[in-house]
This record gives sequence, structure tokens and C-alpha cells, in this order.
Amino acid sequence: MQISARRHDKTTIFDLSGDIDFANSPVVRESVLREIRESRTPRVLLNLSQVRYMDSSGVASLVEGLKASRDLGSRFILVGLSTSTRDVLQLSRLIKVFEIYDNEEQAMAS
Amino acid sequence: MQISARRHDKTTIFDLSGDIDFANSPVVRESVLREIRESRTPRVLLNLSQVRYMDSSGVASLVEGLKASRDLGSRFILVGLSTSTRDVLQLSRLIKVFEIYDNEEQAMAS
Amino acid sequence: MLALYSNPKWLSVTRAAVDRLAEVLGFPVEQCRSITRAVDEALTNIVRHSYRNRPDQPIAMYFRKAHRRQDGQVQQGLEILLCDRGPAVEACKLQGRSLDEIRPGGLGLHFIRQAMNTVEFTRKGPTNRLRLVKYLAQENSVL
Amino acid sequence: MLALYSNPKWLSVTRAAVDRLAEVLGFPVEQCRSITRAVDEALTNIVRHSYRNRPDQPIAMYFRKAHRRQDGQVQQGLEILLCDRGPAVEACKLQGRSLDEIRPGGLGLHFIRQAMNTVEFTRKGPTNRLRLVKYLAQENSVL
Ligand SMILES: Nc1ncnc2c1ncn2[C@@H]1O[C@H](COP(=O)(O)OP(=O)(O)O)[C@@H](O)[C@H]1O
Ligand SMILES: Nc1ncnc2c1ncn2[C@@H]1O[C@H](COP(=O)(O)OP(=O)(O)O)[C@@H](O)[C@H]1O
Repeated sequence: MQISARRHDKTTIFDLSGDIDFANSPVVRESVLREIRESRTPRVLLNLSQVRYMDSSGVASLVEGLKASRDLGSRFILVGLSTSTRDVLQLSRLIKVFEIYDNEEQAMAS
Repeated sequence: MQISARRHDKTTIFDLSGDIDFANSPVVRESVLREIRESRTPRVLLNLSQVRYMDSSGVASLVEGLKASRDLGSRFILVGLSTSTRDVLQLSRLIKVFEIYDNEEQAMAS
Repeated sequence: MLALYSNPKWLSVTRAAVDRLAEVLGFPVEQCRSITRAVDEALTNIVRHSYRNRPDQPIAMYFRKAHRRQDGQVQQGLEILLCDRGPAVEACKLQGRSLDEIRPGGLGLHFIRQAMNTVEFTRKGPTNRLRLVKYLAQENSVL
Repeated sequence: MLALYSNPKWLSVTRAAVDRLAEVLGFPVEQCRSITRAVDEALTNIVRHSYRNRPDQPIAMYFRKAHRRQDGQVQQGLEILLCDRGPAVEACKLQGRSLDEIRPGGLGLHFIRQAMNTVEFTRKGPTNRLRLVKYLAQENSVL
């Protein structure tokens, strides 16, 4: 699993890749929460297009990111969901809770 | 593993997909040899672009196909080699023995 | 049989094996994914709850064919048995939370139950055993 | 530890597990592929030569960390032990053919030796043991 953050047009963008599971979701959680609190941009965007697998602890990290963003008045956006990632959010009944776009361009234009 | 054959422009084309290993290389070998001997087209083409893995018994089946084709005066052509399939032919020192093209169009034009 | 230690870094290896096993047995790709997810969540629960994140504890997984009669037809399936040597699981704790709340955690058991036909916890001597079975629709069967 | 029967349909499952294990340990992708290929060819040899294609015979695979000193540095590695209960392997037969001929067969041992740093056959009681080790270049190490 790899995670990195960049800043673009008042948006904090996280690029995630590989498998997000219990071995590394704590790292995802920490990185996302720290960066959200430090950057305080109006938009936070997670690009999940390179994510091969996400377990329930990965979903939990996303929920924490969403809550932290809301607390700061930022939008929290997911893009590039694979079938597998979409399934897991659907099963969690969280698919409607997140703001989701197909790709970065659409999210940035929103 | 899946294998199917079609006929096009005096060429017998095999589409292979999945893993060619010791569990199924006998099936590949039989299908290829039978079809070569029955169709007797001047060209035999194996499209390997959907092959995820090939072991030494898969390589052996290709060598048998090559020999059977030569016996009948047909060309025996491989297309769509992945890095993994190319590696295995290189390790076998057979990469130069086969006629290889990037894709079907190039092979058909040759 | 697959024996491993409770280090979360082996979860990925187990997923790869289970996913391919389900593929070889003829499960359609969405079911390969959901079976893999179920096993991953069950192993994560063992690591977290049975072993309280100690990474050096033993886990054993057994795989075998299962059968059942359904509508007069014999269905073949995959049975996976997960064994750990942690303290006995309290049955009352074994429930996921309501899905109506938006909060982290409590999703694993939902994913497991959603994916599998049978989900059965038992204690045998010093061992917790979780039995997971998924049956194959007739037309996909290559077992 | 992975225990399986000598049915060739499980080769695919083993490849998926070994490939992911090598990935998790930090081997670069080409080495993941070649380690996987080595294990696959070694298992195929057990099925074909040790067990003469009987599909119901036991194979055990053990995985552990290995270490060596190389150029004053400690290299970490992956050791894989493959065990079968077939008749003793005759050492003189254990050679691939010359690669200069164009003919089918006799490639497996070449693939195994190309991929691994150590390839060691031993007989212990009723068991054939094949020990395969691959070391990790320093900069990739996450072991
Ligand atoms: N292997 C286990 N051993 C002990 N308790 C378990 C085990 N698996 C699940 N549980 C209990 O069931 C509860 C619900 O599990 P789950 O739905 O996976 O959510 P989470 O693990 O996020 O709490 C856990 O909080 C735990 O109390
Ligand atoms: N596990 C084994 N048990 C017995 N003999 C073996 C084993 N592995 C390899 N051999 C011997 O080594 C020879 C070369 O093996 P290999 O290079 O894999 O080619 P192939 O299996 O196609 O003959 C085999 O033909 C066989 O005689």
C-alpha cells in the first residue's frame, strides 16, 4: 500500500494504491487525518483508482476522514472507485454518505 | 484456461486465455495439434495476449505446435506476448525460434 | 491446509490464495471477491479480537469440498475452517452493529454473513473454530 | 505452512500465494514472477516425477526468513522448503537438458536455478526436500 498527498487548486489530493487492509489502514487513517487538519483546504479528495482491495478497516478510515473534514467544513470526495471498492461501500450502506465522482477532473469541476 | 480456434484469411487463429500450466497444457497441446493437422492452413497464429502465466509444459506445447506446423509447411506465429510469456521463452532460449509479432494485424500483414 | 501467524501482513497472501482457489473451483468473479473478503475479515477478527493484535499466534485454515441438497439437486461448495487458540469467543459479542449509523467499525461480520451460506462459530477444546461455507450455483460447478 | 494434494489444479492457487508473499516481502515484480515460476516448476516436478501424476499425494511447503552475509552486509531472504513422500530422487537424473536443442521438456530445472540463489535437494527419512532460497537486494528489504 502506498499513500501520498499533493495540493492543487485549494484541494488536498491523496493518491492511494495497493491493498488497504488491517495491516495498513492505521497508516491511511493517520496520514489522512493529519493532512486534513494541517492543510484545512476546502476540498479533500481521495483518488482510489489504484486501490486493489479495501477491507472494513479501510472503510472505517474513510468514515473518519469524512467526519474530520465535516468538522472543519471541508468537502470530502472519493474518485476512481473500482467495482471492488464500490461493492464494499455499498455493503456498508455508505455509498450515499460519500460524495463520489468518476475521476479527478469531474470532482475538480464540481 | 480457455482455448478456442477460428479461421480467417487462410490462417488458423487460436485465442488462449488464463494460465497455461501442467493442469491444462495437455489440452492446449491436443487442441493445437489436432486443429493444425485438420485445417492445414498456410498460417497458424496463437494469440497469447490474454495469457496470464505459462510454465515449461506450456512452452513445450508451443514447440510441438511449431514442429507439427513445419512438417506441414505452415508458418507458426505467436502474437500478444506479455512480459511474463516473453520472459519464459527467453529463458528457454526459444524466443528466436518462433515467429513473433506484437498483434494480429501485424502478423496478418506479414 | 494453510498455517500462518497472526501478523496482519500475511492477510494479503491469504487473500491471494483464497481468491484463486475460488476461481479454480469455478465461482464467478464477484463471488470470488466476496468469499475472499469474508475470509479476510474473519482473519482480521482473529488477529484483533482473539489475539489482541499479538502477531506471533497460530492460525490454521482448512479447505475442503462441501455438498448439500437444494431443490432436489446436489450443490457443491467450498468449506473453509478457520482455527485459532485465543480465549473462547462470547457469542453475545458476535454481532455487527446496525448499518443505519454512520460510524467506523462493526462491519466485518456483515461482510462475512453477506458472502457465505454458512457462518458457524464453535469452541472445541482450546480452539475457536469458524466454519464458512459457500455453495456453487449448479451451472458454474467444476468441482 | 501450506499443505496440499498433488492435483495439478492446485498449482494455480500456490502460484497466487507465492507471488503475493514475495510481493509482501518486498521483492521487485520480476523477481516475484521468477520465484513464483520456480515454485510452480518444482511442484510440477513433484507431481510428475515423484508422484507419477497421482493427484492425491501429500505435498508440504514451508516458508521462512533466511539470512546471509554478502559483501559485509546482511541480506535477508525467503526460504521455501518443498516436501514430498515419493521415492528418493536419483541425483544423476536431476539435470535439465542442454538449451541448444529445440525440443519440448527439460526446462523446469533451468527455470528453478535461474530464479533462486540456492537450490538444494536432500532426502530425510521418507521425505524428499527441496530447499529454495532467494535473497533480497538491500534496498528492497522490508523483511
Ligand atoms: N474472532 C473473534 N474473537 C472474539 N470476538 C470476535 C471475533 N470476531 C468478532 N468478534 C466480536 O464481534 C464484534 C463485531 O465484529 P465485526 O463485525 O467484525 O466488527 P469490528 O471487528 O470492527 O468490531 C467485534 O467487535 C467482537 O466483539
Ligand atoms: N521432484 C523430482 N523427483 C524426481 N525426479 C525429478 C524431480 N524433479 C526433476 N526430476 C528429474 O529431473 C529431470 C529434469 O527436470 P526438468 O528440468 O524439470 O524437466 P522435465 O520435468 O520436463 O523433464 C526430470 O526429467 C526428472 O528425471
